[in-house]
Amino acid sequence: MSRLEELKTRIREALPGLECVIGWQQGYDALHNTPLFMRSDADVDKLTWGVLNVHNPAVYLPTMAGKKVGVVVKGCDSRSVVELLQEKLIDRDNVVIFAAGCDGVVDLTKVKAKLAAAGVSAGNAEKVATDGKTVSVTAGGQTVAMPLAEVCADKCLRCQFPNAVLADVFVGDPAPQPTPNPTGNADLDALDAMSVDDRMAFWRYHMDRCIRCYACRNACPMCVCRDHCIAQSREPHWLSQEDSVTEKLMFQVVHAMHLAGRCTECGECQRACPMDIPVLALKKHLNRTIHDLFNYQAGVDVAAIPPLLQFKLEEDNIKERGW
Amino acid sequence: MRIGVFVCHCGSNIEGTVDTGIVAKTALDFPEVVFATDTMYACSEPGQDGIIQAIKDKNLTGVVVASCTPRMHEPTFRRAVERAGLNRFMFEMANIREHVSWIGKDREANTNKSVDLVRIAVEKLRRDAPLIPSKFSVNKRVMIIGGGVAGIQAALDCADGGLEVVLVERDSSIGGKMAKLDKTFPTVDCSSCILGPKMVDVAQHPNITLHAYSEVDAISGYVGNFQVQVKKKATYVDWELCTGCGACMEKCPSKKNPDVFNEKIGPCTSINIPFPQAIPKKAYIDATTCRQFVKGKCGVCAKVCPTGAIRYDMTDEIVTEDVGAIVAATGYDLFDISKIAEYGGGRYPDVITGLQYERLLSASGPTGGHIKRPSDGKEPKNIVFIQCVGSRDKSLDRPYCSGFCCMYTAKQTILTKDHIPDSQSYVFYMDIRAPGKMYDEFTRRAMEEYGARYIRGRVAMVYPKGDKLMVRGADTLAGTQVEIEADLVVLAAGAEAAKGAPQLAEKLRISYDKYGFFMESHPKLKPVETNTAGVYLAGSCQGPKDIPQSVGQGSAAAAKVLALFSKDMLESDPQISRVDIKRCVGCGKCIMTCPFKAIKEVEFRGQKKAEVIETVCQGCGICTSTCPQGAIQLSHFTDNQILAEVNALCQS
Amino acid sequence: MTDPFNPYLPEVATILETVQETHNIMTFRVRFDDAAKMAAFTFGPGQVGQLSAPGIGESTFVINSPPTRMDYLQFSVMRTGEVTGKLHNLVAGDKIGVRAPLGKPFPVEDMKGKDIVFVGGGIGMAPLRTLFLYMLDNRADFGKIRLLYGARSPQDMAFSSELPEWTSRKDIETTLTIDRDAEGWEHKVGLIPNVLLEMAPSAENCVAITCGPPIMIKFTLEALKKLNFPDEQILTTLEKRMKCGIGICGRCNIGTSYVCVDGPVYTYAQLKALPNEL
Amino acid sequence: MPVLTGKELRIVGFLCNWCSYGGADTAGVGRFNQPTDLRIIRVPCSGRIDPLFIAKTLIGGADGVLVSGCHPRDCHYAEGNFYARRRLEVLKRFLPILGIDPGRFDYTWVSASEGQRWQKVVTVFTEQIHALGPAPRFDAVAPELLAKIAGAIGQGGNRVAA
Amino acid sequence: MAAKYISREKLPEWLKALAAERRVLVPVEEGGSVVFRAYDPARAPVFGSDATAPPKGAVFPASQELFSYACGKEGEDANPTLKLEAHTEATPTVVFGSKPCGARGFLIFDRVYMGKKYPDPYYIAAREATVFVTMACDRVENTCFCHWVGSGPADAAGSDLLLTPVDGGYLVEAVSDKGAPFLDSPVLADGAGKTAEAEAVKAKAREALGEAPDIADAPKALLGLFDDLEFWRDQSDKCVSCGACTYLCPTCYCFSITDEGAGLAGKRVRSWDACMHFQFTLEASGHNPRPTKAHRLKNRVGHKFSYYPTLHDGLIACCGCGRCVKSCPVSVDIREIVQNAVAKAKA
Repeated sequence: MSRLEELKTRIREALPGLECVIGWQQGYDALHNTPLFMRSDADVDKLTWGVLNVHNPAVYLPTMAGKKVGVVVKGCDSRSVVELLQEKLIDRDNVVIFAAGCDGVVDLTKVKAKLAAAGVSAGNAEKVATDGKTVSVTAGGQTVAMPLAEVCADKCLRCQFPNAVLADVFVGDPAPQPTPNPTGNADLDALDAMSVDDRMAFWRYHMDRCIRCYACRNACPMCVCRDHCIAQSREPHWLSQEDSVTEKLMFQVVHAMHLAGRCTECGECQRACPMDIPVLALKKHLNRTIHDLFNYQAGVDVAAIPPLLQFKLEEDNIKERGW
Repeated sequence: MRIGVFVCHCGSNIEGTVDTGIVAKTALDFPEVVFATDTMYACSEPGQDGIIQAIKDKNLTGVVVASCTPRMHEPTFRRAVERAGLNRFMFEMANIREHVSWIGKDREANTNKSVDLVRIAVEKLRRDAPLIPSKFSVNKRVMIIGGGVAGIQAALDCADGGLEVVLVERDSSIGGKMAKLDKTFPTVDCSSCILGPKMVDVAQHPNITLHAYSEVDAISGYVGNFQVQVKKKATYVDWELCTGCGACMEKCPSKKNPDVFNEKIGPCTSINIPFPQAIPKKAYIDATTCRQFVKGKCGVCAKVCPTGAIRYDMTDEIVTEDVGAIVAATGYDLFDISKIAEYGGGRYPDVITGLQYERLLSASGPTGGHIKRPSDGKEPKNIVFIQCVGSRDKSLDRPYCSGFCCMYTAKQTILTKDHIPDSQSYVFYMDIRAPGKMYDEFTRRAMEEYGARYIRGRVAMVYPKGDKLMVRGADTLAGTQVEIEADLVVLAAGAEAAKGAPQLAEKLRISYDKYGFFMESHPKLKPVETNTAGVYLAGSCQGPKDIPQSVGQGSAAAAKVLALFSKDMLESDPQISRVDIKRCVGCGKCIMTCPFKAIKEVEFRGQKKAEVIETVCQGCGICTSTCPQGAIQLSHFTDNQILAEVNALCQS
Repeated sequence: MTDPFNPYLPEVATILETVQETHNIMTFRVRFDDAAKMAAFTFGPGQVGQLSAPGIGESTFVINSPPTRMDYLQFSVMRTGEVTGKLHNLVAGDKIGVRAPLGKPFPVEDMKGKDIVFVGGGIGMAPLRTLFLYMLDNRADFGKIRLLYGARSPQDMAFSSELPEWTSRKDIETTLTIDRDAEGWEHKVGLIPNVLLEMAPSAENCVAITCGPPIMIKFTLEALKKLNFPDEQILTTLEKRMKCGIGICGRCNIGTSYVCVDGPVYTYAQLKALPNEL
Repeated sequence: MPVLTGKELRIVGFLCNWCSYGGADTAGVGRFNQPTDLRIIRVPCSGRIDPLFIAKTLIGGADGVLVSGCHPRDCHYAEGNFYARRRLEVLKRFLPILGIDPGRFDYTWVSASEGQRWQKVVTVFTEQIHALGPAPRFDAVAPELLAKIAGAIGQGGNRVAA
Repeated sequence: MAAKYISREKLPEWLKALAAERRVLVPVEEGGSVVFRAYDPARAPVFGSDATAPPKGAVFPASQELFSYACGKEGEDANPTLKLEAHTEATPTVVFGSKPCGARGFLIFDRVYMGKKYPDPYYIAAREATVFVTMACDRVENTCFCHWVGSGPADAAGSDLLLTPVDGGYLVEAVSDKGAPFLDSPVLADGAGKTAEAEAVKAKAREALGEAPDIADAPKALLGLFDDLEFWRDQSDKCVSCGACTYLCPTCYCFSITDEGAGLAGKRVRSWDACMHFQFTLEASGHNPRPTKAHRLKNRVGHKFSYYPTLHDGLIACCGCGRCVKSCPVSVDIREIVQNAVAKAKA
């Protein structure tokens, strides 16, 4: 039985005891999958497993608190579930985790660029086929094959957890541990290589087109207070509604700092951004800092406490300046 | 809001380098400021009257005073605006003295900076809301932790003042270090003769409950309403039945245990009453040496006890005491002399501490008051005293002076001469610290009347030679090396924070210095208060002290407690955090980071929410900067207030 | 300014007087600084205005003074959030912005010749006050007028300085009630819907106007139905979060009806026809 | 006119009430001369200082931000500065990736008795900010620099210059 | 008026000429997205695909000042004063190269912002000052559904000039009185010979869209499902309540008004708001008439396909551009929801 079929079987078995099980199905065209809320066997038939399951379904869990739900996860998604459990934002007894080994998912921005380079519009996608190594997209009658390694999400290039770190039901063989590919950090490397002034220009350039839709925030599984976010409140009044780069960047700072030590780098903020703003780089940078300072990585240990919610009397890696 | 701004000259302290007139005039342009003036001394009576008058005349609803630091006069001005009918929290200060006029002479820059500080004070005030303290009742019981002389004094004064007192003592008897002393300086009167009656008073006082052989396990609550869990350690003797007759001690077959009360220079039995004047005079069993426990059989004491008080199956017991205030009087411990290898403490039996020497001098000590050296019981003739052992020594991380060693050494040389008239005392010292009443005279007597030889210099090493100890040191006054053949060497071991003091401080939520001594609220003006309301200090737990100082502090702490308890209700500081229940998502991060356990989870219409326990919250605001959605706000330091200050400085 | 009319631009007004009605309700009496505009200002009972404190923003309140008394416009503000909190800090002499009139008034013409029953609870008395006073000022045009006004306690009763007049006037029937008895209270004790049932006004040729907290409205409507009031003869006013007040910004609609322009006055019949989204 | 043009830069300080604000007072009492640029915002505890205040201040146009609290273990509230230390260190390392020179922000510990230390901290920090000069602003990035970045990012959907 | 023609090579010349007199906004690529920016000869416009963000901001900026306020004081007692100042004037603008759907969005605005009772002076000024030079579509995408809502790849509604890509350049037609004078530009050549080719391009694109489903019953169907929360739960399950769909929608016109300022002066700002945000209808008391995303999605879809058409002669408040589908982080598909509603109502 394939991973997918076994997943379906196991979900069907569990469904009667659950409010729903969250997974993926094909969306409006062959290139776009979309989250699926399975409530009936017919829904389960729609479940997909593969490179197009780009979304992180953990984002829905906190909003369903109090109900017992199932969630199908990739390795990276499972870290969000762990982090949510860790922060007691969801109840372990109320979530059933279904998982299978993940071979990576695509970054649709990269796929679109590949298609564009081949003179094909992603907007006309008709068919997507994959063999685990190559993704072939047929659009406008033309088929473009692309190596998965070249179009997969950056996070897949550096994937440490192709298999869920926590699962109640794990189907199939675990996926092999991929070799880390440094190009997965190209965004951060590029920023690192810039001067401070260039970075300011970089953010000025990108944030200018931000439309303040808060998709970055709302797609983030850790942004549990999105309905009460300080970006949109007057008490406290952190941000004005003026359409200025500083206000828009300040929100990204708010988002990043609130995620410091909590972000599992699932990349949903950047993937969700309709304006293609590279907001993940900020979180990646913070995660690197958190790792350097506290030797900590979010979402791998249910019992851990996020590093900014605790302290040590003597910090190992904080060297304060002398005056 | 109608804001009045008062810019103080502070005589010429501010006006000298700040143009207060311009500051006031500029302040009039700030939002909601309807009145601004400069004033000669805002804090003086006419100054305060001027503020009150302006509030009434101009219908002010908020006041900014630009003057000295709010750490000085904020309470003064708050009371003033309150007298004028405003809520006392509708007030802000701009510190234009310590932070402006006193740190630079550039009048233009200072004036300009003062304007800015007034600007942010106005912006903050515009977002202030009246705060009303809530009242809560006070449990008029006090716990004294530590039954040394400071704790005893505090307990007796409180009890005499009509309070119920709970005294907790770690050892099986109260008395502390003073009970071990033979005589006290500078009067050379008998220590137990003056302490004993006080100990008896403690035992007999109807208002005092004594938990001896007990330790504080946990503390919760807040001023007026603490809950203290006291661990009553198992004594294996039912103290209700024990009469202190001592029959058990006579028959106990395990007699060679180091006697802690005698500073381990004598033996004691496993079942023991530490000294004849002990309060309570009850026996306890040291289970680490008792044969019944170590070998599983003996039972002699149980057999001989006339009242059948022995209980081998006794276990530790936790009792909870509800009190309204706590006095920490946990005293000190001695520096471990074995840490200075050159002096041979711990290696050579005839190198002892000053306190051990006290036990040798004491009639109730292991030698019955005859000075016999530990190694062979011989009476020593040449006795060398070495000062500052573990005091005033940076290399040992003990840079402080222990204060009382100079005096007790002088006393010991005098007593030595009394006990052994043909003896000779030598004292190696750095400086003589004798700044008390009759103290310097006392040390002079030791030298001049009792012939103690004081040598200013440090000892390089002590080494054995035959049955003698050779003490080699420098005489810095003479500029020579000296070597003295000693029969006994007495080290004036310095005072250290009592063992476990930092742990107790954490339970009490008070701070302690790097040596473990508890921190007072203000080194001069609040010597027995701490920064935790309802917790007071007495005696050497705050720093080394001699007996009169400790007793004085015990009384002082008692006075503070009595003053606190003179009110039936206390007011809580309303500058605390408050939860906006509409915005709280119940994530619990504030609960995790609150150092005071002042936030609890509650259920509100089926949803988890945080709730601040008003009386416990100390107003630090850690929760406010932890809460990602700003749902918990520290009153008077809200996000909007700080943001308004930031914006005022950035945008104007 | 080139435009003849900018619906977003408030009139600058001065607060003449503030009245602390209850611990959380404050009344403002304001007048436009532009005397000509004040003289030309007209509105119907039930229409609302947007009050704004500069820097804080706007909030919607009914003009609770009647169009028959134009010395000032009166608004009563209950402290609920940021804007209302800030408004409560204002004092006489302060400037505020006023955009008014907005929304539709009570259908006064349709009520002429009919008996009237007002049922107001708490701050809900404010929208009724304007119509009530308007009717008193045009007493002959209406039949029997009855007012039932209730609050949690005597301290929660707004417009207390006017109550003696209202209760003593012979040409109207005023009933005051509080939820639980309190010392010195000389009027009724009981929940508004129960007192209304006791009063048992006849539905014949009678219009009932009710306003108050949602729970009170719910039970008052039930009581009115028991008293056989047809849906068309029951009026109420709705409160919704509004921004523009002119039917554009998109948040106050219930289906196709925009409370800021189509309301806030609705008959119970109209409300029933709207989708259920209050 | 918050700062004297040409003479001062905009430096904002966040000081805990119990130690550092007192230390600054002590410096004043001791008449320890200091540069005049710094404007101090008083907070109860360094633990109250949300790192976002600092980000907001710097993005909002301040040239420097200085935070000071009680020495570790000396916190009036026992733990506030321990949390602050972690959060402030994270922020300090975060600022440069935003395009803000890390030298524009520092945090330190000054006790109420350390007037001289405070004088030194203020003096050194102010000199440091003056050495960096007025802070560039996000809303006033030079068009040439912007064009350079835009050119480096290029077309075709590469989100980051690589 | 006779159609004109302009070659691709000549286009920059025309744009430069236009930009000399007005603000000209063209679609350009920025970090992978296509957005409308002031024309800069150094940056090549992107006309091939529809812009990520429509030119909505040209007439209805993401945030704009309604008026400035200044508080002051006067007299001995410092009596407060308040001065308000509004500027409704707009910058003359040409939006060049939007797709028909982007321009059509303003038809939906017009009905609301140019109403009889409260005409919106800011909008009207900007609308009148803006000329839309629209580019007809020569190809369609999976997300396009303009033909569902009465529009099409060459819809001229809302535009002033219509450009149709033909071999080597564009056919230029004036489709409004406002557009006509622009045909006088000397840069433009006669286009008579290209008309037929242009018609063919238009027809081909229309054909590529296929048949539109019948959604005539949508207004009734959606209203009928108002209380069917299970239906709306199912439709909204995957929605994350962000504002991407609304902010990128050429027809979404909701806004918020806030005061922004420090100290004595500031401004009242109107800024885009999104009905999908929880905060949109949140009241000060904490009550929210649309507390869940199901309620909010219901209002959004209902407004576009039911309430608005009911109030405005059947005009659907949607231009079928598909941005909400394409830009949605979780691919919520409004077409599917409308169809589900129609089907459910039928069943």
